[in-house]
Amino acid sequence: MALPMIREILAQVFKIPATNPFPARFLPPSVTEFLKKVGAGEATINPPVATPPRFRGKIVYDRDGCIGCNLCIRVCPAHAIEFIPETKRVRIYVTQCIFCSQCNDICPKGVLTMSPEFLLGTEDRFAESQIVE
Amino acid sequence: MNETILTPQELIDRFTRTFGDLVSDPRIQIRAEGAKKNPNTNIWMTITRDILKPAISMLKEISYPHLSVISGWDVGEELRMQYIFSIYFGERHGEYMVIFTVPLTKGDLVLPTITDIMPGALFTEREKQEMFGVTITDIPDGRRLFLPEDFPEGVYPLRKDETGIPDTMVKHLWEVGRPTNRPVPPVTEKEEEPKDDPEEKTVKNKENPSPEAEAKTDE
Amino acid sequence: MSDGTPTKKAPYVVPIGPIHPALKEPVQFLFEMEGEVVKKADFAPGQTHRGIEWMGMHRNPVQIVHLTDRICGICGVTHSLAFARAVEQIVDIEVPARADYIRVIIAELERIQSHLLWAGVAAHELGFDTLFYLAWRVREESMDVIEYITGNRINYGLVQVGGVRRDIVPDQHPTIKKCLDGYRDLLGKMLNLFLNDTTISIRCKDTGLLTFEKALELSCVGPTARASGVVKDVRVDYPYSAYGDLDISPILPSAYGGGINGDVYDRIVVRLLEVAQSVEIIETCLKEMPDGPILWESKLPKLLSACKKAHGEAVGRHEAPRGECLHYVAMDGHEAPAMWKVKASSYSNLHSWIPMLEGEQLADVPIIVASIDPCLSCTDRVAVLRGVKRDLMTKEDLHRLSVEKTRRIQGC
Amino acid sequence: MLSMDVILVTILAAGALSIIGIVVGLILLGIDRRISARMQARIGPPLRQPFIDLKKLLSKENIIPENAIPSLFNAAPIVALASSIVVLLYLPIGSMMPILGGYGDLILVMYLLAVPALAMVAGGFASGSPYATVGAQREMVSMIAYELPLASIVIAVAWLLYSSGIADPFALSSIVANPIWSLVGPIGMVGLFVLLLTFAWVSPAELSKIPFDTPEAETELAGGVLVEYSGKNLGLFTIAQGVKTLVMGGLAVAIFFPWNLSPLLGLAGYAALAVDAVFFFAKVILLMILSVTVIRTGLARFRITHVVTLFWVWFGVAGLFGLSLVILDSVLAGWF
Repeated sequence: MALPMIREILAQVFKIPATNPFPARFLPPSVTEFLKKVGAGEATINPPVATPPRFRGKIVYDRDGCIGCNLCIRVCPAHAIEFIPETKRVRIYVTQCIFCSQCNDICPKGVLTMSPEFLLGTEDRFAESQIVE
Repeated sequence: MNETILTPQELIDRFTRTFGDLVSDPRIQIRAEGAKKNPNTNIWMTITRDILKPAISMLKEISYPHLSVISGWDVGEELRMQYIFSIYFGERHGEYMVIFTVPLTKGDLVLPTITDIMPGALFTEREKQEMFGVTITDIPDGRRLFLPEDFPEGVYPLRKDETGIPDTMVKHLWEVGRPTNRPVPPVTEKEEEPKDDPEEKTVKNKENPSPEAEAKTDE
Repeated sequence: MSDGTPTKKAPYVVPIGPIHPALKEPVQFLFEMEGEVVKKADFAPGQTHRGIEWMGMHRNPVQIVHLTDRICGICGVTHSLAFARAVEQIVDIEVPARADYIRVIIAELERIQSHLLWAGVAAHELGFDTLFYLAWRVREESMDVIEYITGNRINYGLVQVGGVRRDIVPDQHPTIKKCLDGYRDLLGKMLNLFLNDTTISIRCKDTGLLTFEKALELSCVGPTARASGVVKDVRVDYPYSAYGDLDISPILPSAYGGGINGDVYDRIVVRLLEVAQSVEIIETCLKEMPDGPILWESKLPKLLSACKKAHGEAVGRHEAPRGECLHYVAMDGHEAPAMWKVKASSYSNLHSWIPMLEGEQLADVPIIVASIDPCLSCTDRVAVLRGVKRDLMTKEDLHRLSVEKTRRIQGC
Repeated sequence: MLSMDVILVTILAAGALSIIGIVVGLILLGIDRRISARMQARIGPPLRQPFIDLKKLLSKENIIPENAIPSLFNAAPIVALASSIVVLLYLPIGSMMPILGGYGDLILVMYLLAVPALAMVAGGFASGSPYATVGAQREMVSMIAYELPLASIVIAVAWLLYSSGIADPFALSSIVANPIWSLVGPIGMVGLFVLLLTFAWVSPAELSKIPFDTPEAETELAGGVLVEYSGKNLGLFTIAQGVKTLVMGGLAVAIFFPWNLSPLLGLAGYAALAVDAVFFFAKVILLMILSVTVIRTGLARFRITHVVTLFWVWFGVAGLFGLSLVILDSVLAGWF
């Protein structure tokens, strides 16, 4: 009976675990309180893993440079971009965005970019943080 | 099985010789990709429904074919079913795709099953029944494949005529719940000034930063 | 097992799925059992229809490329590559050679991560969670490299009609090479852990047999077919992208010394050896990658109008980690394709479950089901949303119900 | 006749020991999870995780499936827990003699050990779910399978004590008082070692751990016998599992490693009791890591057929081989 794994696990006990640690060691009673403390410097968190250089996170839009050409709406696969006729600008719903950055590629003025921000979870699909305009 | 490998033209000739007018519009599509431009071969033939099974049997005599899928295309007046095969797999760079197009008139959407000669076709034949409303005669298992039990009869999702998906069945999820009375944000033409939206301030780095530059800072 | 096992003579039915810990994919099985033995197996896919083909037929090719990325979470490049190739044939686009090489590199990285993911899942199905953790830990290396090249771990968004969207620059080579060297060192260990472990081999050898004839008849693809001895590998048979430039041959289980039995064990062998092959392919491609542009047309509006003018039909294929993936596209002078048919690899392999499962033990069902590496998200494609006859609960409803229940339990 | 005092003390001691047993059992589960996680290159949960889980489970309501037999379904976890605790009361903890030692012996312990498994079988059949039914069948099969090697260990030990002329060869107190290793010659040593290994493989089976967790087999039976259990009932099963882990470790210590620290340190009285109890638990933890954690982390799950073959053929033979070596040894010792 060959059990090569036994040797492997016995060696592994004495090595450092490969898991990325959670931000907090234990689940704090209140996450918001904990984050406040971190903000105030009273508590420390394990920093998140850095995003890679080409990461596509939450979209960023420079409204003033936009010329309202609508090309981004034409290539958005998820219909996440809405045209505002009054000002000839667009409004982007981040909850519907699929982060393909195709609009970035097609934008003739380069006013759309992807930021490395990725902590976007929320309960409200149309919260203020979920609309870029 | 035949040991000699036919050229694409010979293969087409063999079909036209045997089936005559029932094979039409044969074409060889060759595409070369990569740096060395080695060609790959696709052979398209339009055949009538009556010779579908003999044609597949003949393909089987040439080399055991692999049935990828049966596809369909609703072109309006008729429905074209594509039987997508490949033969000569296992030969390095020697595989041909053989695609039989079988046109069906909308009034007579019936096809014979090919599961007796290609057992692996059952899945895709079941799918064709539910998606295109084609009746496959003698199909050993005529249940629905992907569509749920409560899907209405007589609606065929991939058809483009009145039996296709009616607009009433479509719900554009992206529109649901979007705020309609949101104030329009002010626009300043070509001016940099702080905005109510905090995102605006961060727009400094231009799109698609060169990866090498960022990679260096990252490591 | 003669004396010990209770033998219930009347067959009873064990349903598995659509949601079950053994199945990471939504499919429903019905097993007619006699004691511990499966007498008859049947399954119903289609538990998660999304209607992607229908959606695609209302969008332009540039949009569809990103839709194809999302057909499957693991095959992030498979579908977009197959789709892009089909459109390129219709529009008659010549892809720059450099883009072909980048496509191959990312496709092979995907094969590595997909096979390792599968290896982990297989280990988990065998109740060997340690190996599962190990395989997935090792897989992270390739995920990191994919992230490094494309920006994201899944949904790479790399392929575009006519080329690729991001280049692989020389500065990135060291990171990629480091990962590949790591895999080369690790592979011997992985092979040892998977193939020499007695508990794995007694579970996997002669389990889930698929004969050569059955595999051929049922048109199986990928490692499932190759483990049964069907020599079929689109990368070798049908030169496309940069694969035509490479000197590779299909991997059969006999490459590991044994015969070809078509059992679960052989499928493990094939997949693990393919990881080694992929490492070699990526190295070669990095070395031989020609210079030049990476896109046929970098101005997307031009690409869109070229697509709009095109008429015709074409088939795009790619050897995905699970086998041949095929997209049939027809265009008739509109923005959106007239027809788009996705044939995912698992579509061709699901059939083989029935001959594999019948006559096997219930305990082996999970590993047999997993052994073809089913990817039902790829296979289930067409659906239409309808609210009728379904109880729809909104978030508010659910929240209210849970608050009520908590109150009831706590008695306040 | 027993005086009121003795009964009262016994009840108090039993209560205290039950609580200690439950706490230590849960800690054992925590250690097992932690060590196993480290072996898998994970950080793993904190040691108190089983307590957190238990607290949560106990605060949840029981859900009884529609086609279950409620009385049997609800009784099963209680029976399982009660019987595991009773076994604990028969075990010597360090230098403390078993509380119920006077009322039963090793044979009784063997029977009691089977009760939690039987309770699980009953609960599984009463669940009315096909998964639980299959799981319960498998539980029965594996129970029958591992009884043979377990029995050969018990017989060997009893034979050894009996042939050495010790009274009450089946009583745990006499087993502890006379470490079996001191009763045998070299051949017997080998025999006992084989039996120890056999016991090390029976323990995970008795505890339904991988590779013998076929009755629960998460990937195919979704929890098997326990699939329909939730809330408090599942919590009781969790406690029972912890206590059973302690019992199996304790049994191994009592039979194979009964030595205590106090004579070595020259302690007496309560200090000796405390030191020995701690030493006892340390031995249990070590044994459990070796025979449960390592095995369950390093192996894949067996099929039920493999379980039967393994125990009836391989470990059955190993057990009998060990037994015959022990007998041979004592016979030889009688000759010379």
